[in-house]
Amino acid sequence: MIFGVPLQALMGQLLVGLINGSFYALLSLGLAVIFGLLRVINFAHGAQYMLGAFAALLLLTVGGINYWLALILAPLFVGLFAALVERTMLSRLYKLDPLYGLLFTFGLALAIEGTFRYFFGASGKPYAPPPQLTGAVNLGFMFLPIYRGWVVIASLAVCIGVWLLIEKTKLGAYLRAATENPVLVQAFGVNVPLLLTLTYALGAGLAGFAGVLAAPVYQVSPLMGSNLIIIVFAVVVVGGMGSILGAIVTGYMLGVVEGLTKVFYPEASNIVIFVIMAIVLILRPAGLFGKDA
Amino acid sequence: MAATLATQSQPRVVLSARGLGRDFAGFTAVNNVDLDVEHARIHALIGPNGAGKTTVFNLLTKFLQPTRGQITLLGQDITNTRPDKVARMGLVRSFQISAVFPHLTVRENVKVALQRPNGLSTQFWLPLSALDRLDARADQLIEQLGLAQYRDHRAADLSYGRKRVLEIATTLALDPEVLLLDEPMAGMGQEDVAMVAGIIRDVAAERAVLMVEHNLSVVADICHHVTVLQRGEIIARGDYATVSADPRVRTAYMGSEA
Amino acid sequence: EVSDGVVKIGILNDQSGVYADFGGKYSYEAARMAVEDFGGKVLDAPVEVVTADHQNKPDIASNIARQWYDTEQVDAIMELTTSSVGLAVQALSQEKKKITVNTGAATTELTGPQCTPYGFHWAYDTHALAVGTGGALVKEGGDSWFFLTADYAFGYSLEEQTGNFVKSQGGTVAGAVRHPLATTDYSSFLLQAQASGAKVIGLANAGMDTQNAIKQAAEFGITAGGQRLAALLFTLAEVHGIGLDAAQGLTLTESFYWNRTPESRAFGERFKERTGVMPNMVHAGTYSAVTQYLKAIQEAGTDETEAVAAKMHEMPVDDIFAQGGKVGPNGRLIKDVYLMEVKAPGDVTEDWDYYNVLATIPGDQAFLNPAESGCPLVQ
Amino acid sequence: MSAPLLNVRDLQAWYGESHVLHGVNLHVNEGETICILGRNGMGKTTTLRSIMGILRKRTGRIQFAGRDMMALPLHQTARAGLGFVPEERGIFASLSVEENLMLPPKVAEGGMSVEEIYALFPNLEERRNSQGTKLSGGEQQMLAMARILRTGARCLLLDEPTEGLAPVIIQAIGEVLQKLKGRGMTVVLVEQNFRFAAKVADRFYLMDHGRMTAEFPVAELPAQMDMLHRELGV
Amino acid sequence: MAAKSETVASEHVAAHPRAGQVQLALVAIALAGLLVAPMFLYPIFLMKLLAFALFASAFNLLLGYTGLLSFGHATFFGGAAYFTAHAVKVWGWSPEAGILLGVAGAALLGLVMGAIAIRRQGIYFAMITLALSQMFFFFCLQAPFTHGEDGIQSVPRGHLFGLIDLNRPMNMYYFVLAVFVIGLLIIRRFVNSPFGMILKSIRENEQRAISLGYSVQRYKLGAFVMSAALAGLAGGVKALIFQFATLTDVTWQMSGEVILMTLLGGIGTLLGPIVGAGLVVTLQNYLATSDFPVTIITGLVFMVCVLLFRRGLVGEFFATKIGRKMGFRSES
Ligand SMILES: Nc1ncnc2c1ncn2[C@@H]1O[C@H](COP(=O)(O)OP(=O)(O)OP(=O)(O)O)[C@@H](O)[C@H]1O
Ligand SMILES: Nc1ncnc2c1ncn2[C@@H]1O[C@H](COP(=O)(O)OP(=O)(O)OP(=O)(O)O)[C@@H](O)[C@H]1O
Ligand SMILES: [Mg+2]
Ligand SMILES: [Mg+2]
Repeated sequence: MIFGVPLQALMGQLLVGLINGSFYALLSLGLAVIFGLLRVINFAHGAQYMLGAFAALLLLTVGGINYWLALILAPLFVGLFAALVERTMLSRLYKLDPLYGLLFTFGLALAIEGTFRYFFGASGKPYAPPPQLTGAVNLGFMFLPIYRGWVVIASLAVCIGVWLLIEKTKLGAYLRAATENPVLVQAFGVNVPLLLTLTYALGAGLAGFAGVLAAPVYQVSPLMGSNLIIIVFAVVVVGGMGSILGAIVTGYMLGVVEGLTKVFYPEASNIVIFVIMAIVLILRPAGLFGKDA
Repeated sequence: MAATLATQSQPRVVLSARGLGRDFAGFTAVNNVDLDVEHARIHALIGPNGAGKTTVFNLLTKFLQPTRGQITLLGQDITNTRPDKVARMGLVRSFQISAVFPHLTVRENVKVALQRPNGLSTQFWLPLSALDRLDARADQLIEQLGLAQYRDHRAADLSYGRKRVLEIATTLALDPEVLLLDEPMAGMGQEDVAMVAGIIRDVAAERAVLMVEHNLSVVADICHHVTVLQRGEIIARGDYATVSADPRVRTAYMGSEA
Repeated sequence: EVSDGVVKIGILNDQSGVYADFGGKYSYEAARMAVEDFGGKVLDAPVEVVTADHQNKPDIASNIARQWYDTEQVDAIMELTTSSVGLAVQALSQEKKKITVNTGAATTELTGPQCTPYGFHWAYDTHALAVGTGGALVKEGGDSWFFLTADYAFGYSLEEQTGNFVKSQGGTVAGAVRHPLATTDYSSFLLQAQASGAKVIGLANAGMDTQNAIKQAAEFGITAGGQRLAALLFTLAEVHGIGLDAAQGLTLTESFYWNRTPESRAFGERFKERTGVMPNMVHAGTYSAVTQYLKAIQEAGTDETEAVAAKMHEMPVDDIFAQGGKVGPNGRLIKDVYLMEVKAPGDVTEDWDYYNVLATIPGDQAFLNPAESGCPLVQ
Repeated sequence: MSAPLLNVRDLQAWYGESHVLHGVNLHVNEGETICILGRNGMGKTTTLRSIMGILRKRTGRIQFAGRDMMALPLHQTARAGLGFVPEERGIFASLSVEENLMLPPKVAEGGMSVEEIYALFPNLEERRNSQGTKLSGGEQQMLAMARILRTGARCLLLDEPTEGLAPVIIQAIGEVLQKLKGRGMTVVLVEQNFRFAAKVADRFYLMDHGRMTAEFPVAELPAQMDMLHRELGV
Repeated sequence: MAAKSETVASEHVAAHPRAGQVQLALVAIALAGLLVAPMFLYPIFLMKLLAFALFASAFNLLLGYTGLLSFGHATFFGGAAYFTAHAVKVWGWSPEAGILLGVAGAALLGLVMGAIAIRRQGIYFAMITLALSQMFFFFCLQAPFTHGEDGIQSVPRGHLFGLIDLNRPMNMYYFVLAVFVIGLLIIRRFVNSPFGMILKSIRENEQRAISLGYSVQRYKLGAFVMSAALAGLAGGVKALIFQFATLTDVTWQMSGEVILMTLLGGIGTLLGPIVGAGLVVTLQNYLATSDFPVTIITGLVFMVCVLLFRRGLVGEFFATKIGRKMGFRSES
């Protein structure tokens, strides 16, 4: 017993927190990639997450394409859509104050969500997990649905892969430099516009991937991302805006913290992340993993 | 205040540092620097790139907090004072990378500086015309620095060199007791260099000036006192002739030909 | 006799949000159907139905209502899904001296402390839900409860009334956990419910919240582990939404089921032809409310509010929705409600035939006695 | 004589609506170092930025190594062999010194190796792991030069490379430029520091209000001193 | 935030010599229009418009003149609405006292939020205000006096100074109009004051302002609190107009809406937020009764504004030759 909570229940909550954290990590990773490299706060991230889930749903219902294929196709589709948006619209905003990027994607999010709401209604649509991953395993302290276990593994793998790509390759250096002075990097011979398009597509694709992962867990609904996005913002800020590693670690961590809050003081569970964010920003303005500005 | 009168003939130290030091993550940028800046004197701080000159400026103006040492301004310990407070006490600096208010006109730039000493900065209930009485002084400064022609241009539209001149004008507007200039001549054309040097000499008649400058002919011309930094430490001090004769200074900074 | 020559009814509800299926556009269709069935005219004046989406926000709802009354000659507003909207519009309408008939909101406050002379509550309320679902499950041995409650007024009152009822029947309440409105992940709350060991987990929430909670309960083996779920506010529309695989075995309370009597069945089929879905109690309730309002105008011979409201209080309600229903002095329509069980997928023989009707709960048990409702209009 | 490596004809350029270059003509032969002199605000920086293609609102003709540069997208100019050191240095804060150094892609063989560069600028080696913009002003200038030397560019555009540098470093940079010249590097230098320019340049242009107003080889320098005094106040 | 936007064509169009009179005439016409408007238009709609116009103007005071993008202004607007509604309904205060309480409460909230957020700049500032206002939202959701999702309903309008019956629509309208005009005059003066000049210079180059001896944080905080108080004024008035205070007014979507209004009209212009608020409110009013979801339109308007009319409608107009001839100057 810990503070009157049975250990078994606590273990269960920790695990559940970790599962939620997996989504936070994936989403905040995408957000951090986009912010870190484009200096755009991608308010449309939640909408892109929703697009991923809807893409999977539509692939299934219209095209009869199964979960596993959707796991690859849906993020590609979302990435493609994002690339289109970036090329035609977002790219015009780079030379401006980053706040314009935030406002643009804010509008984009409203428009996408509004459209889906118009055509699909606000209520959720079910999406069945793949047959290979149905059922649950009894861990002794709880029933773990196999699918949720898979969520943790898949998200961890993707997070590590993306982190390596950006921190350990030259590509990452180009991207970081292009953030600061795109014209100069281009003058050095790097095709910066292409790079930025790919980055945005990657970030959005990650959101789409999270969306597909989420489809069987939550309902597929037009508003599934709009509630999440603000929390993910907070995660990114706590981790340190633009810090890839920070986003990942903080994502899992805050998932767990939030899970525990639900046990000890449920009323605070929806504000605990913001409280942490405020405290972190006061004590360490650059975030837990951020470099000083 | 009788004491002030008595000591006027002797040099009066207005800004001094003792044992000043600053570390950056294990790297010592400034170490054990003692410095005395005197009223009505121009003091040059020179040294190779990366010697720590700008860092010393940042420490003295409190834009950076020193790791070690003590700073005294006009007899008061300012080691733990905030930078804006330090500025209000009469220590004003310019920046190495030029710093102006780009969307304001030249005159407005100067007036922003004039507002504070004239006690016209917090009145949110007064109309802007309350600032009109600063015009005369602003125009005078602009004139003095040869910017009259650009008075109503936006600072952003000025060339680099003129931005530097404008920055000096704003700094002078505060009529500071101690003036810190970080490479005031950098990026200036020759004719401007001579003009600015003249201005610095003039203003130094009533105040102390500490400047970082790589243009050695200017240093030789107008500076009464030179301190040479290398790797964060002082390697020589004295007047220009003494310092430039020092072999350590020659190898570390001036090179063979200067 | 009809002011400004036309009778206008406003259907104000959530048409794009979490309750879009619960009432939504379908309620508007139900109202239009009622007007058509009535002949399109009352006292020789044409009847019009207007509609708007209040997005679940009481302020938007108030604004629309105010504008309808002030500038568009609307005579009565109906549907009004969600309690906050219901209360806001009912209060405003009293000030403006207009009739409201609420078919979508749950709170008993509407006919309790905040009742008004011109406000009616038609389809169901939290008390009926508590008595229906709560009572049935306690009787079946579900005597210890744990609540998963939406963290706002509607959730509290549903939890409180059900809890009280459970206790009055000899059951116990093992605990409750509050979840924020529009939560997507219930796993942590469900684990707590599971750990409590209660026999019944009462879902004191609505709309998409309930749908998510039910689905996830299945995943975490809650129902498999022997605990029962009681969705306290759940209708045919939501059952259709999550599918029978997840919904089967649920116990719920509704005041209407299309496949209960031949009349209701005929109505349901006509409705489905128009809208593509079978009606739930909100839709059928709206049909009934509009019909009764028009009848009252007819009877009163005027559309003047006092007179019509008086008639509505007086007249019995007999239609596809209510048989022998009567309206209390607090505005509450008192009629039978039904306890349902959701069929297993294999037992469904016909589209939309999702329920077994377990029991009929007589109106005077389901609803509070007006005298005890706390309504100041009832001495 | 073969065609010049870089040939600029009637170059005009604008910032927004303000017309800054009014028909600049200049050429640089392979292996030559030219220096553009001129007072503040005359358009020297603008000339370099237009050649590089950073400033895109421009007309006229720019030929480099026989190619028309006007149509080339910005990221192709470097690949054509032009290297640029901007006046404001352009060091990246989010990259370490070494990452800054390694950033520009190699565009051709024949660039300096990292060892050579560190030998030339020992400060950089010492601070290689610190954040780029934490370097002192002078160190940043060195870094800006150094990173272009690595890429193998054939022609360097240097915008006031000695600004804010200590005399020893200026001397060192002068030596570097001599050394590069020895290797056949072509350089376009914009300078205010006349004494420095006199030591490295083969030919001078004088710029005034967006035009080249004079051109003379280094041999004529003594004869031109009077004019320069007048124009520049040297 | 306008600091980085492209420079306006430097070609100078001199203001027409009588530009001042033209402007004055325009203001007079607008005022006259507002005075007679309730004869032709639905007064509640007009009042809503005025309240939001004031809110957007208060917001613009911060964004347009200090460059701080607050994503939490709903806190002050909605918070004040709660304070006013509670004071008037529960404590039986007079409407003017209730509004003053709202303003004071908003200022206090502004002081607290500002003191935390001002330490950071740009996007970080926006994120912190967003998070803090989200915390305030959850506070309002759970604090008993706000009545959660139901809000405070049926707030009496009462008698102004114990004399004027605000339940009569016309009285209420002219009261709101008066508050609106006073609010705008305060903003106008604030912006064009010595204090405003310092704010402008801080936005341009903060480091330099510090080195000139200005305590930058205090000036920013001053502007923040002022903006919060005026947003509170708008919120308090709104509570009386509609006779309720609800959660809608403290959501982050409300903060987004006020940004939209300001952006659409023109950041950094006095007129812009008013025009923007007018458009958004009208649009919402129109769409509330149509089939088409408001959010799609809102989203598209946002995108188009950011992409094509960054100066906003008013700012774009000011930047045209006609605008400049008339002596207008857009800040960006
Ligand atoms: N914030 C910082 N973090 C880490 N290192 C720093 C920081 N600021 C300065 N340094 C280091 O301290 C040393 C001194 O820098 P400083 O800018 O004071 O040199 P300087 O003498 O002004 O040179 P210059 O003449 O080139 O401007 C440099 O090596 C620089 O890299
Ligand atoms: N971004 C800009 N927008 C508008 N005008 C500009 C801009 N940059 C420079 N100018 C103007 O263009 C003219 C030429 O500037 P340029 O920077 O090319 O001069 P320069 O000869 O390099 O001067 P310096 O020696 O001071 O660097 C100047 O009058 C300057 O005011
Ligand atoms: Mg320096
Ligand atoms: Mg230049």
